[in-house]
Amino acid sequence: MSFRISTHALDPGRLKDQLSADAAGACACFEGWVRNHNDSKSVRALEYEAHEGLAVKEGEKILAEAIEKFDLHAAAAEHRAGTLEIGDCAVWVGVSSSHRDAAFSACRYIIDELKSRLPIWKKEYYADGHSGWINCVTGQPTAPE
Amino acid sequence: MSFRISTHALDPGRLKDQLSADAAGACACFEGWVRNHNDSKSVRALEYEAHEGLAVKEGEKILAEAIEKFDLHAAAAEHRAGTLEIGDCAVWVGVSSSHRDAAFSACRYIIDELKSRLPIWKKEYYADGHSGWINCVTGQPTAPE
Amino acid sequence: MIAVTARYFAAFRDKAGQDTETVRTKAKTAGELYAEIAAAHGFADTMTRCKVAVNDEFADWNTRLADGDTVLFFPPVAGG
Amino acid sequence: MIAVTARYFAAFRDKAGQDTETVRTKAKTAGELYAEIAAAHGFADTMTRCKVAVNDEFADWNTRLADGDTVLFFPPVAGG
Repeated sequence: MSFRISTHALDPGRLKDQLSADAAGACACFEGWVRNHNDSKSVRALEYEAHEGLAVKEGEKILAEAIEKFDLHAAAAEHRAGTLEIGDCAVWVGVSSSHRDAAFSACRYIIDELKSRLPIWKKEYYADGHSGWINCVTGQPTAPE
Repeated sequence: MSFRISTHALDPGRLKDQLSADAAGACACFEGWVRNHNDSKSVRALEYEAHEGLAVKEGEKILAEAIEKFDLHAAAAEHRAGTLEIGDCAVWVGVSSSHRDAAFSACRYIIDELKSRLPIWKKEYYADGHSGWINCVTGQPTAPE
Repeated sequence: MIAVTARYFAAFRDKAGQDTETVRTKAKTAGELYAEIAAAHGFADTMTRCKVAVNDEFADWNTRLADGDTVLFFPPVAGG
Repeated sequence: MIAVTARYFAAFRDKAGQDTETVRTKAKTAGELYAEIAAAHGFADTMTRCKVAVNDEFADWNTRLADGDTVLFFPPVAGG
Protein backbone atom coordinates (compact mmCIF):
# COMPACT_ATOMS: atom_id res chain seq x y z
CA MET A 1 0.00 0.00 0.00
CA SER A 2 1.50 3.32 -0.96
CA PHE A 3 0.30 6.83 -1.64
CA ARG A 4 2.61 9.49 -2.99
CA ILE A 5 2.61 13.04 -4.29
CA SER A 6 4.96 13.39 -7.24
CA THR A 7 6.37 16.44 -8.96
CA HIS A 8 7.50 14.23 -11.88
CA ALA A 9 5.51 12.41 -14.58
CA LEU A 10 3.65 9.38 -13.20
CA ASP A 11 4.72 5.95 -14.45
CA PRO A 12 1.59 3.74 -14.47
CA GLY A 13 3.52 0.62 -15.51
CA ARG A 14 5.88 0.85 -12.56
CA LEU A 15 3.04 1.81 -10.20
CA LYS A 16 1.01 -1.23 -11.26
CA ASP A 17 3.92 -3.56 -10.45
CA GLN A 18 3.18 -2.97 -6.77
CA LEU A 19 -0.20 -4.70 -7.12
CA SER A 20 1.02 -8.18 -8.09
CA ALA A 21 -0.20 -11.06 -5.91
CA ASP A 22 -0.53 -14.74 -6.85
CA ALA A 23 -4.02 -14.87 -5.36
CA ALA A 24 -5.21 -11.82 -7.33
CA GLY A 25 -7.48 -12.45 -10.32
CA ALA A 26 -8.56 -8.87 -11.01
CA CYS A 27 -6.79 -5.54 -11.33
CA ALA A 28 -8.57 -2.22 -11.92
CA CYS A 29 -6.74 1.04 -12.60
CA PHE A 30 -7.93 4.58 -13.07
CA GLU A 31 -6.06 7.55 -14.52
CA GLY A 32 -7.15 11.17 -14.49
CA TRP A 33 -5.78 13.03 -17.52
CA VAL A 34 -5.57 16.75 -18.20
CA ARG A 35 -8.38 17.55 -20.66
CA ASN A 36 -8.19 20.28 -23.28
CA HIS A 37 -11.47 21.78 -22.09
CA ASN A 38 -13.61 22.48 -19.03
CA ASP A 39 -17.15 23.17 -20.12
CA SER A 40 -16.81 25.62 -22.95
CA LYS A 41 -13.34 26.88 -21.99
CA SER A 42 -10.23 25.84 -23.86
CA VAL A 43 -7.56 24.75 -21.36
CA ARG A 44 -3.86 24.78 -22.19
CA ALA A 45 -2.29 23.72 -18.89
CA LEU A 46 -3.05 22.96 -15.26
CA GLU A 47 -1.26 23.57 -12.02
CA TYR A 48 -1.79 21.36 -8.99
CA GLU A 49 -0.90 22.68 -5.57
CA ALA A 50 -0.77 20.16 -2.73
CA HIS A 51 -0.14 20.23 0.98
CA GLU A 52 2.12 17.22 0.69
CA GLY A 53 2.25 16.14 4.33
CA LEU A 54 -1.50 16.13 4.89
CA ALA A 55 -2.24 14.80 1.39
CA VAL A 56 0.01 11.76 1.96
CA LYS A 57 -1.49 11.12 5.40
CA GLU A 58 -5.05 11.35 4.03
CA GLY A 59 -4.20 9.35 0.88
CA GLU A 60 -2.77 6.49 2.94
CA LYS A 61 -5.85 6.55 5.14
CA ILE A 62 -8.11 6.25 2.07
CA LEU A 63 -6.09 3.30 0.69
CA ALA A 64 -6.26 1.54 4.08
CA GLU A 65 -10.04 2.07 4.18
CA ALA A 66 -10.40 0.54 0.71
CA ILE A 67 -8.22 -2.49 1.51
CA GLU A 68 -10.29 -3.18 4.62
CA LYS A 69 -13.69 -2.48 3.05
CA PHE A 70 -13.17 -4.44 -0.19
CA ASP A 71 -10.75 -7.14 1.03
CA LEU A 72 -8.06 -6.16 -1.51
CA HIS A 73 -4.71 -7.80 -2.10
CA ALA A 74 -3.11 -4.41 -2.78
CA ALA A 75 -3.92 -0.76 -3.48
CA ALA A 76 -1.75 2.16 -4.52
CA ALA A 77 -2.20 5.70 -5.79
CA GLU A 78 -0.12 8.68 -6.81
CA HIS A 79 -1.10 12.30 -7.48
CA ARG A 80 0.83 14.91 -9.42
CA ALA A 81 1.75 18.32 -8.13
CA GLY A 82 3.14 21.13 -10.27
CA THR A 83 2.41 22.19 -13.83
CA LEU A 84 0.80 19.70 -16.23
CA GLU A 85 -0.02 19.84 -19.92
CA ILE A 86 -2.88 18.40 -21.96
CA GLY A 87 -2.81 14.60 -21.87
CA ASP A 88 -0.58 14.38 -18.78
CA CYS A 89 -1.65 11.97 -16.07
CA ALA A 90 -2.70 13.92 -12.96
CA VAL A 91 -3.67 10.98 -10.76
CA TRP A 92 -3.27 7.21 -10.89
CA VAL A 93 -5.16 4.65 -8.78
CA GLY A 94 -4.74 0.86 -8.93
CA VAL A 95 -6.02 -2.09 -6.92
CA SER A 96 -5.84 -5.88 -7.09
CA SER A 97 -8.36 -8.34 -5.66
CA SER A 98 -9.55 -11.90 -6.09
CA HIS A 99 -12.64 -10.94 -8.14
CA ARG A 100 -13.62 -8.04 -10.36
CA ASP A 101 -16.57 -6.72 -8.34
CA ALA A 102 -14.27 -5.71 -5.51
CA ALA A 103 -11.65 -4.31 -7.90
CA PHE A 104 -14.08 -1.94 -9.64
CA SER A 105 -15.81 -0.85 -6.42
CA ALA A 106 -12.54 -0.22 -4.61
CA CYS A 107 -10.94 1.70 -7.48
CA ARG A 108 -14.00 3.91 -7.71
CA TYR A 109 -14.11 4.41 -3.95
CA ILE A 110 -10.46 5.49 -3.85
CA ILE A 111 -10.63 8.03 -6.68
CA ASP A 112 -13.87 9.54 -5.33
CA GLU A 113 -12.40 9.91 -1.84
CA LEU A 114 -9.07 11.26 -3.11
CA LYS A 115 -10.88 13.89 -5.16
CA SER A 116 -12.99 15.07 -2.25
CA ARG A 117 -10.61 14.69 0.69
CA LEU A 118 -7.06 15.48 -0.44
CA PRO A 119 -5.75 18.99 0.16
CA ILE A 120 -4.90 19.46 -3.53
CA TRP A 121 -6.07 22.38 -5.64
CA LYS A 122 -6.24 22.81 -9.35
CA LYS A 123 -5.64 26.03 -11.27
CA GLU A 124 -6.60 26.08 -14.93
CA TYR A 125 -4.74 28.19 -17.49
CA TYR A 126 -6.96 29.02 -20.47
CA ALA A 127 -6.11 29.56 -24.10
CA ASP A 128 -7.34 33.19 -23.74
CA GLY A 129 -4.64 33.96 -21.16
CA HIS A 130 -6.87 33.88 -18.08
CA SER A 131 -6.53 31.41 -15.24
CA GLY A 132 -8.57 30.36 -12.22
CA TRP A 133 -8.75 28.00 -9.27
CA ILE A 134 -11.42 25.37 -9.84
CA ASN A 135 -14.35 25.25 -7.46
CA CYS A 136 -15.45 21.77 -6.45
CA VAL A 137 -19.17 22.49 -6.51
CA THR A 138 -19.57 24.32 -9.78
CA GLY A 139 -16.51 22.99 -11.64
CA GLN A 140 -15.95 26.64 -12.61
CA PRO A 141 -13.15 29.01 -11.72
CA THR A 142 -13.90 30.62 -8.34
CA ALA A 143 -12.60 33.98 -9.53
CA PRO A 144 -11.03 34.27 -12.96
CA GLU A 145 -7.84 36.26 -12.73
CA MET B 1 -11.34 0.80 -31.33
CA SER B 2 -9.63 -2.55 -31.51
CA PHE B 3 -10.21 -6.04 -30.19
CA ARG B 4 -7.65 -8.79 -30.61
CA ILE B 5 -6.91 -12.34 -29.58
CA SER B 6 -3.23 -12.80 -28.81
CA THR B 7 -1.14 -15.90 -28.34
CA HIS B 8 1.64 -13.77 -26.84
CA ALA B 9 1.91 -11.91 -23.53
CA LEU B 10 -0.31 -8.82 -23.43
CA ASP B 11 1.39 -5.43 -23.18
CA PRO B 12 -0.93 -3.12 -21.17
CA GLY B 13 1.30 -0.07 -21.64
CA ARG B 14 1.22 -0.34 -25.40
CA LEU B 15 -2.49 -1.20 -25.41
CA LYS B 16 -3.30 1.88 -23.33
CA ASP B 17 -1.52 4.15 -25.84
CA GLN B 18 -4.46 3.62 -28.18
CA LEU B 19 -6.78 5.43 -25.76
CA SER B 20 -5.14 8.87 -25.85
CA ALA B 21 -7.39 11.80 -26.76
CA ASP B 22 -6.95 15.47 -25.88
CA ALA B 23 -10.58 15.71 -24.79
CA ALA B 24 -10.31 12.67 -22.48
CA GLY B 25 -10.12 13.35 -18.74
CA ALA B 26 -10.61 9.79 -17.49
CA CYS B 27 -9.13 6.41 -18.32
CA ALA B 28 -10.21 3.14 -16.71
CA CYS B 29 -8.47 -0.18 -17.31
CA PHE B 30 -9.17 -3.70 -16.15
CA GLU B 31 -6.89 -6.73 -16.21
CA GLY B 32 -7.86 -10.32 -15.49
CA TRP B 33 -4.91 -12.24 -14.04
CA VAL B 34 -4.42 -15.98 -13.63
CA ARG B 35 -5.03 -16.73 -9.94
CA ASN B 36 -3.29 -19.49 -8.02
CA HIS B 37 -6.60 -20.90 -6.82
CA ASN B 38 -10.21 -21.52 -7.80
CA ASP B 39 -12.25 -22.14 -4.69
CA SER B 40 -10.24 -24.63 -2.72
CA LYS B 41 -8.23 -25.97 -5.66
CA SER B 42 -4.63 -25.01 -6.22
CA VAL B 43 -4.16 -23.95 -9.86
CA ARG B 44 -0.76 -24.11 -11.58
CA ALA B 45 -1.64 -23.05 -15.14
CA LEU B 46 -4.53 -22.23 -17.45
CA GLU B 47 -5.22 -22.86 -21.09
CA TYR B 48 -7.51 -20.60 -23.09
CA GLU B 49 -9.04 -21.90 -26.30
CA ALA B 50 -10.67 -19.33 -28.57
CA HIS B 51 -12.57 -19.38 -31.85
CA GLU B 52 -10.56 -16.42 -33.05
CA GLY B 53 -12.76 -15.30 -35.96
CA LEU B 54 -15.99 -15.19 -34.00
CA ALA B 55 -14.29 -13.90 -30.84
CA VAL B 56 -12.86 -10.92 -32.72
CA LYS B 57 -16.19 -10.18 -34.42
CA GLU B 58 -18.06 -10.33 -31.09
CA GLY B 59 -15.34 -8.40 -29.23
CA GLU B 60 -15.47 -5.55 -31.75
CA LYS B 61 -19.26 -5.50 -31.46
CA ILE B 62 -19.03 -5.19 -27.67
CA LEU B 63 -16.52 -2.31 -27.94
CA ALA B 64 -18.77 -0.52 -30.43
CA GLU B 65 -21.75 -0.95 -28.10
CA ALA B 66 -19.76 0.54 -25.21
CA ILE B 67 -18.52 3.53 -27.24
CA GLU B 68 -22.08 4.32 -28.32
CA LYS B 69 -23.72 3.68 -24.94
CA PHE B 70 -21.19 5.60 -22.80
CA ASP B 71 -20.03 8.23 -25.31
CA LEU B 72 -16.38 7.17 -25.07
CA HIS B 73 -13.37 8.70 -26.78
CA ALA B 74 -11.80 5.26 -27.24
CA ALA B 75 -12.07 1.65 -26.16
CA ALA B 76 -9.82 -1.35 -26.71
CA ALA B 77 -9.45 -4.89 -25.42
CA GLU B 78 -7.28 -7.93 -25.93
CA HIS B 79 -7.70 -11.53 -24.75
CA ARG B 80 -5.06 -14.21 -24.46
CA ALA B 81 -5.26 -17.64 -26.03
CA GLY B 82 -2.89 -20.51 -25.25
CA THR B 83 -1.21 -21.58 -22.04
CA LEU B 84 -0.85 -19.08 -19.19
CA GLU B 85 0.86 -19.24 -15.83
CA ILE B 86 0.01 -17.74 -12.44
CA GLY B 87 0.12 -13.94 -12.59
CA ASP B 88 -0.15 -13.76 -16.39
CA CYS B 89 -2.64 -11.27 -17.81
CA ALA B 90 -5.50 -13.16 -19.50
CA VAL B 91 -7.56 -10.18 -20.61
CA TRP B 92 -7.06 -6.42 -20.77
CA VAL B 93 -9.79 -3.79 -21.22
CA GLY B 94 -9.28 -0.03 -21.42
CA VAL B 95 -11.46 3.00 -22.17
CA SER B 96 -11.10 6.77 -22.19
CA SER B 97 -13.89 9.29 -21.72
CA SER B 98 -14.43 12.89 -20.65
CA HIS B 99 -15.52 12.00 -17.11
CA ARG B 100 -14.94 9.11 -14.74
CA ASP B 101 -18.52 7.88 -14.39
CA ALA B 102 -18.59 6.84 -18.02
CA ALA B 103 -15.10 5.34 -17.85
CA PHE B 104 -15.91 3.03 -14.93
CA SER B 105 -19.33 2.02 -16.28
CA ALA B 106 -18.00 1.31 -19.77
CA CYS B 107 -14.98 -0.67 -18.58
CA ARG B 108 -17.24 -2.81 -16.40
CA TYR B 109 -19.74 -3.27 -19.23
CA ILE B 110 -17.04 -4.45 -21.62
CA ILE B 111 -15.42 -7.01 -19.31
CA ASP B 112 -18.83 -8.41 -18.28
CA GLU B 113 -19.93 -8.78 -21.90
CA LEU B 114 -16.60 -10.23 -23.04
CA LYS B 115 -16.75 -12.84 -20.28
CA SER B 116 -20.25 -13.94 -21.17
CA ARG B 117 -20.30 -13.59 -24.95
CA LEU B 118 -16.86 -14.46 -26.35
CA PRO B 119 -16.33 -18.01 -27.62
CA ILE B 120 -13.33 -18.54 -25.33
CA TRP B 121 -12.97 -21.46 -22.94
CA LYS B 122 -10.73 -21.93 -19.96
CA LYS B 123 -9.14 -25.18 -18.85
CA GLU B 124 -7.54 -25.26 -15.44
CA TYR B 125 -4.54 -27.45 -14.61
CA TYR B 126 -4.38 -28.26 -10.91
CA ALA B 127 -1.42 -28.88 -8.64
CA ASP B 128 -2.70 -32.44 -8.10
CA GLY B 129 -2.26 -33.26 -11.82
CA HIS B 130 -5.95 -33.10 -12.76
CA SER B 131 -7.43 -30.60 -15.20
CA GLY B 132 -10.89 -29.46 -16.23
CA TRP B 133 -12.86 -27.05 -18.40
CA ILE B 134 -14.47 -24.39 -16.26
CA ASN B 135 -18.23 -24.18 -16.21
CA CYS B 136 -19.64 -20.67 -16.32
CA VAL B 137 -22.48 -21.30 -13.90
CA THR B 138 -20.74 -23.14 -11.11
CA GLY B 139 -17.17 -21.91 -11.65
CA GLN B 140 -16.22 -25.58 -11.24
CA PRO B 141 -14.70 -28.02 -13.69
CA THR B 142 -17.49 -29.59 -15.80
CA ALA B 143 -15.86 -32.98 -15.68
CA PRO B 144 -12.45 -33.34 -14.06
CA GLU B 145 -10.20 -35.46 -16.22
CA MET C 1 -31.32 -36.33 -45.28
CA ILE C 2 -28.62 -33.70 -45.44
CA ALA C 3 -24.91 -33.94 -44.73
CA VAL C 4 -23.37 -31.26 -42.51
CA THR C 5 -20.00 -30.74 -40.89
CA ALA C 6 -20.15 -30.54 -37.08
CA ARG C 7 -17.30 -28.84 -35.22
CA TYR C 8 -16.77 -29.15 -31.48
CA PHE C 9 -14.91 -26.85 -29.09
CA ALA C 10 -13.36 -27.18 -25.64
CA ALA C 11 -15.29 -29.61 -23.40
CA PHE C 12 -17.47 -30.72 -26.36
CA ARG C 13 -14.38 -31.70 -28.33
CA ASP C 14 -13.00 -33.65 -25.39
CA LYS C 15 -16.32 -35.50 -24.93
CA ALA C 16 -16.79 -36.19 -28.64
CA GLY C 17 -13.18 -37.35 -28.93
CA GLN C 18 -12.79 -35.40 -32.20
CA ASP C 19 -13.04 -31.79 -33.34
CA THR C 20 -14.87 -32.32 -36.61
CA GLU C 21 -17.22 -34.94 -37.99
CA THR C 22 -19.55 -35.26 -40.95
CA VAL C 23 -23.11 -35.99 -39.85
CA ARG C 24 -25.93 -37.28 -42.05
CA THR C 25 -29.13 -36.15 -40.41
CA LYS C 26 -32.86 -35.52 -40.71
CA ALA C 27 -32.51 -32.52 -38.36
CA LYS C 28 -34.08 -29.41 -39.89
CA THR C 29 -32.62 -26.86 -37.43
CA ALA C 30 -29.42 -26.29 -35.48
CA GLY C 31 -31.33 -27.14 -32.30
CA GLU C 32 -32.58 -30.47 -33.65
CA LEU C 33 -29.04 -31.33 -34.69
CA TYR C 34 -27.73 -30.44 -31.21
CA ALA C 35 -30.29 -32.75 -29.61
CA GLU C 36 -29.11 -35.64 -31.80
CA ILE C 37 -25.45 -34.96 -31.23
CA ALA C 38 -25.81 -34.33 -27.49
CA ALA C 39 -27.50 -37.73 -27.16
CA ALA C 40 -24.80 -39.44 -29.23
CA HIS C 41 -21.83 -37.89 -27.40
CA GLY C 42 -23.29 -37.36 -23.94
CA PHE C 43 -23.24 -33.53 -23.93
CA ALA C 44 -25.15 -32.57 -20.76
CA ASP C 45 -25.45 -28.80 -21.28
CA THR C 46 -28.86 -27.36 -22.16
CA MET C 47 -29.12 -25.34 -25.37
CA THR C 48 -29.82 -22.12 -23.48
CA ARG C 49 -26.35 -22.26 -21.97
CA CYS C 50 -24.55 -23.14 -25.21
CA LYS C 51 -24.07 -21.30 -28.49
CA VAL C 52 -24.11 -22.31 -32.09
CA ALA C 53 -22.67 -20.83 -35.26
CA VAL C 54 -23.61 -21.78 -38.80
CA ASN C 55 -20.99 -21.17 -41.48
CA ASP C 56 -18.95 -18.99 -39.12
CA GLU C 57 -21.76 -16.66 -38.01
CA PHE C 58 -23.43 -16.90 -34.60
CA ALA C 59 -26.93 -18.30 -35.19
CA ASP C 60 -29.94 -19.15 -33.09
CA TRP C 61 -31.10 -22.67 -32.42
CA ASN C 62 -34.04 -22.27 -34.86
CA THR C 63 -31.73 -21.61 -37.82
CA ARG C 64 -32.63 -24.00 -40.65
CA LEU C 65 -29.81 -26.18 -41.90
CA ALA C 66 -28.91 -26.83 -45.53
CA ASP C 67 -26.86 -29.60 -47.08
CA GLY C 68 -23.16 -28.73 -46.80
CA ASP C 69 -23.47 -26.33 -43.85
CA THR C 70 -20.76 -26.22 -41.19
CA VAL C 71 -22.25 -26.11 -37.70
CA LEU C 72 -20.08 -25.05 -34.75
CA PHE C 73 -21.08 -26.14 -31.24
CA PHE C 74 -19.83 -24.00 -28.37
CA PRO C 75 -20.11 -25.21 -24.77
CA PRO C 76 -20.76 -22.63 -22.04
CA VAL C 77 -17.93 -20.09 -21.75
CA ALA C 78 -15.90 -19.71 -18.57
CA GLY C 79 -17.53 -16.40 -17.71
CA GLY C 80 -15.46 -15.96 -14.56
CA MET D 1 -5.69 37.64 23.06
CA ILE D 2 -3.53 34.95 21.49
CA ALA D 3 -1.12 35.10 18.57
CA VAL D 4 -1.41 32.38 15.92
CA THR D 5 0.14 31.78 12.54
CA ALA D 6 -2.41 31.57 9.70
CA ARG D 7 -1.43 29.81 6.49
CA TYR D 8 -3.41 30.12 3.26
CA PHE D 9 -3.55 27.77 0.26
CA ALA D 10 -4.54 28.09 -3.38
CA ALA D 11 -7.39 30.58 -3.91
CA PHE D 12 -7.15 31.72 -0.25
CA ARG D 13 -3.48 32.60 -0.72
CA ASP D 14 -4.26 34.54 -3.89
CA LYS D 15 -7.08 36.47 -2.17
CA ALA D 16 -5.05 37.15 0.99
CA GLY D 17 -2.06 38.22 -1.10
CA GLN D 18 0.26 36.22 1.21
CA ASP D 19 0.71 32.65 2.26
CA THR D 20 1.40 33.22 5.94
CA GLU D 21 0.54 35.90 8.48
CA THR D 22 0.63 36.29 12.23
CA VAL D 23 -2.79 37.11 13.63
CA ARG D 24 -3.54 38.48 17.10
CA THR D 25 -7.06 37.42 17.89
CA LYS D 26 -9.75 36.91 20.53
CA ALA D 27 -11.06 33.91 18.53
CA LYS D 28 -11.38 30.83 20.74
CA THR D 29 -11.86 28.26 17.97
CA ALA D 30 -10.65 27.62 14.45
CA GLY D 31 -14.13 28.53 13.20
CA GLU D 32 -14.15 31.88 14.99
CA LEU D 33 -10.74 32.63 13.51
CA TYR D 34 -11.97 31.70 10.01
CA ALA D 35 -14.91 34.09 10.38
CA GLU D 36 -12.54 36.94 11.28
CA ILE D 37 -10.10 36.16 8.50
CA ALA D 38 -12.77 35.56 5.86
CA ALA D 39 -14.21 39.00 6.64
CA ALA D 40 -10.77 40.64 6.48
CA HIS D 41 -9.69 39.02 3.20
CA GLY D 42 -13.03 38.54 1.46
CA PHE D 43 -13.10 34.70 1.51
CA ALA D 44 -16.60 33.80 0.31
CA ASP D 45 -16.59 30.04 0.94
CA THR D 46 -18.68 28.70 3.82
CA MET D 47 -16.87 26.67 6.48
CA THR D 48 -18.71 23.48 5.54
CA ARG D 49 -16.98 23.52 2.16
CA CYS D 50 -13.51 24.34 3.48
CA LYS D 51 -11.09 22.46 5.71
CA VAL D 52 -8.81 23.48 8.50
CA ALA D 53 -5.71 21.96 10.05
CA VAL D 54 -4.17 22.92 13.35
CA ASN D 55 -0.45 22.22 13.77
CA ASP D 56 -0.42 20.00 10.66
CA GLU D 57 -3.35 17.75 11.64
CA PHE D 58 -6.81 18.05 10.08
CA ALA D 59 -9.09 19.54 12.73
CA ASP D 60 -12.73 20.47 13.04
CA TRP D 61 -13.97 24.03 13.23
CA ASN D 62 -14.68 23.71 16.97
CA THR D 63 -11.04 22.98 17.78
CA ARG D 64 -9.87 25.38 20.50
CA LEU D 65 -6.86 27.48 19.65
CA ALA D 66 -3.84 28.08 21.87
CA ASP D 67 -1.24 30.79 21.68
CA GLY D 68 1.43 29.85 19.12
CA ASP D 69 -0.74 27.45 17.08
CA THR D 70 -0.35 27.28 13.32
CA VAL D 71 -3.72 27.20 11.56
CA LEU D 72 -3.95 26.09 7.93
CA PHE D 73 -6.93 27.24 5.86
CA PHE D 74 -7.86 25.07 2.88
CA PRO D 75 -10.34 26.30 0.28
CA PRO D 76 -12.65 23.75 -1.39
CA VAL D 77 -10.70 21.13 -3.38
CA ALA D 78 -11.18 20.71 -7.10
CA GLY D 79 -13.08 17.47 -6.68
CA GLY D 80 -13.48 17.00 -10.41
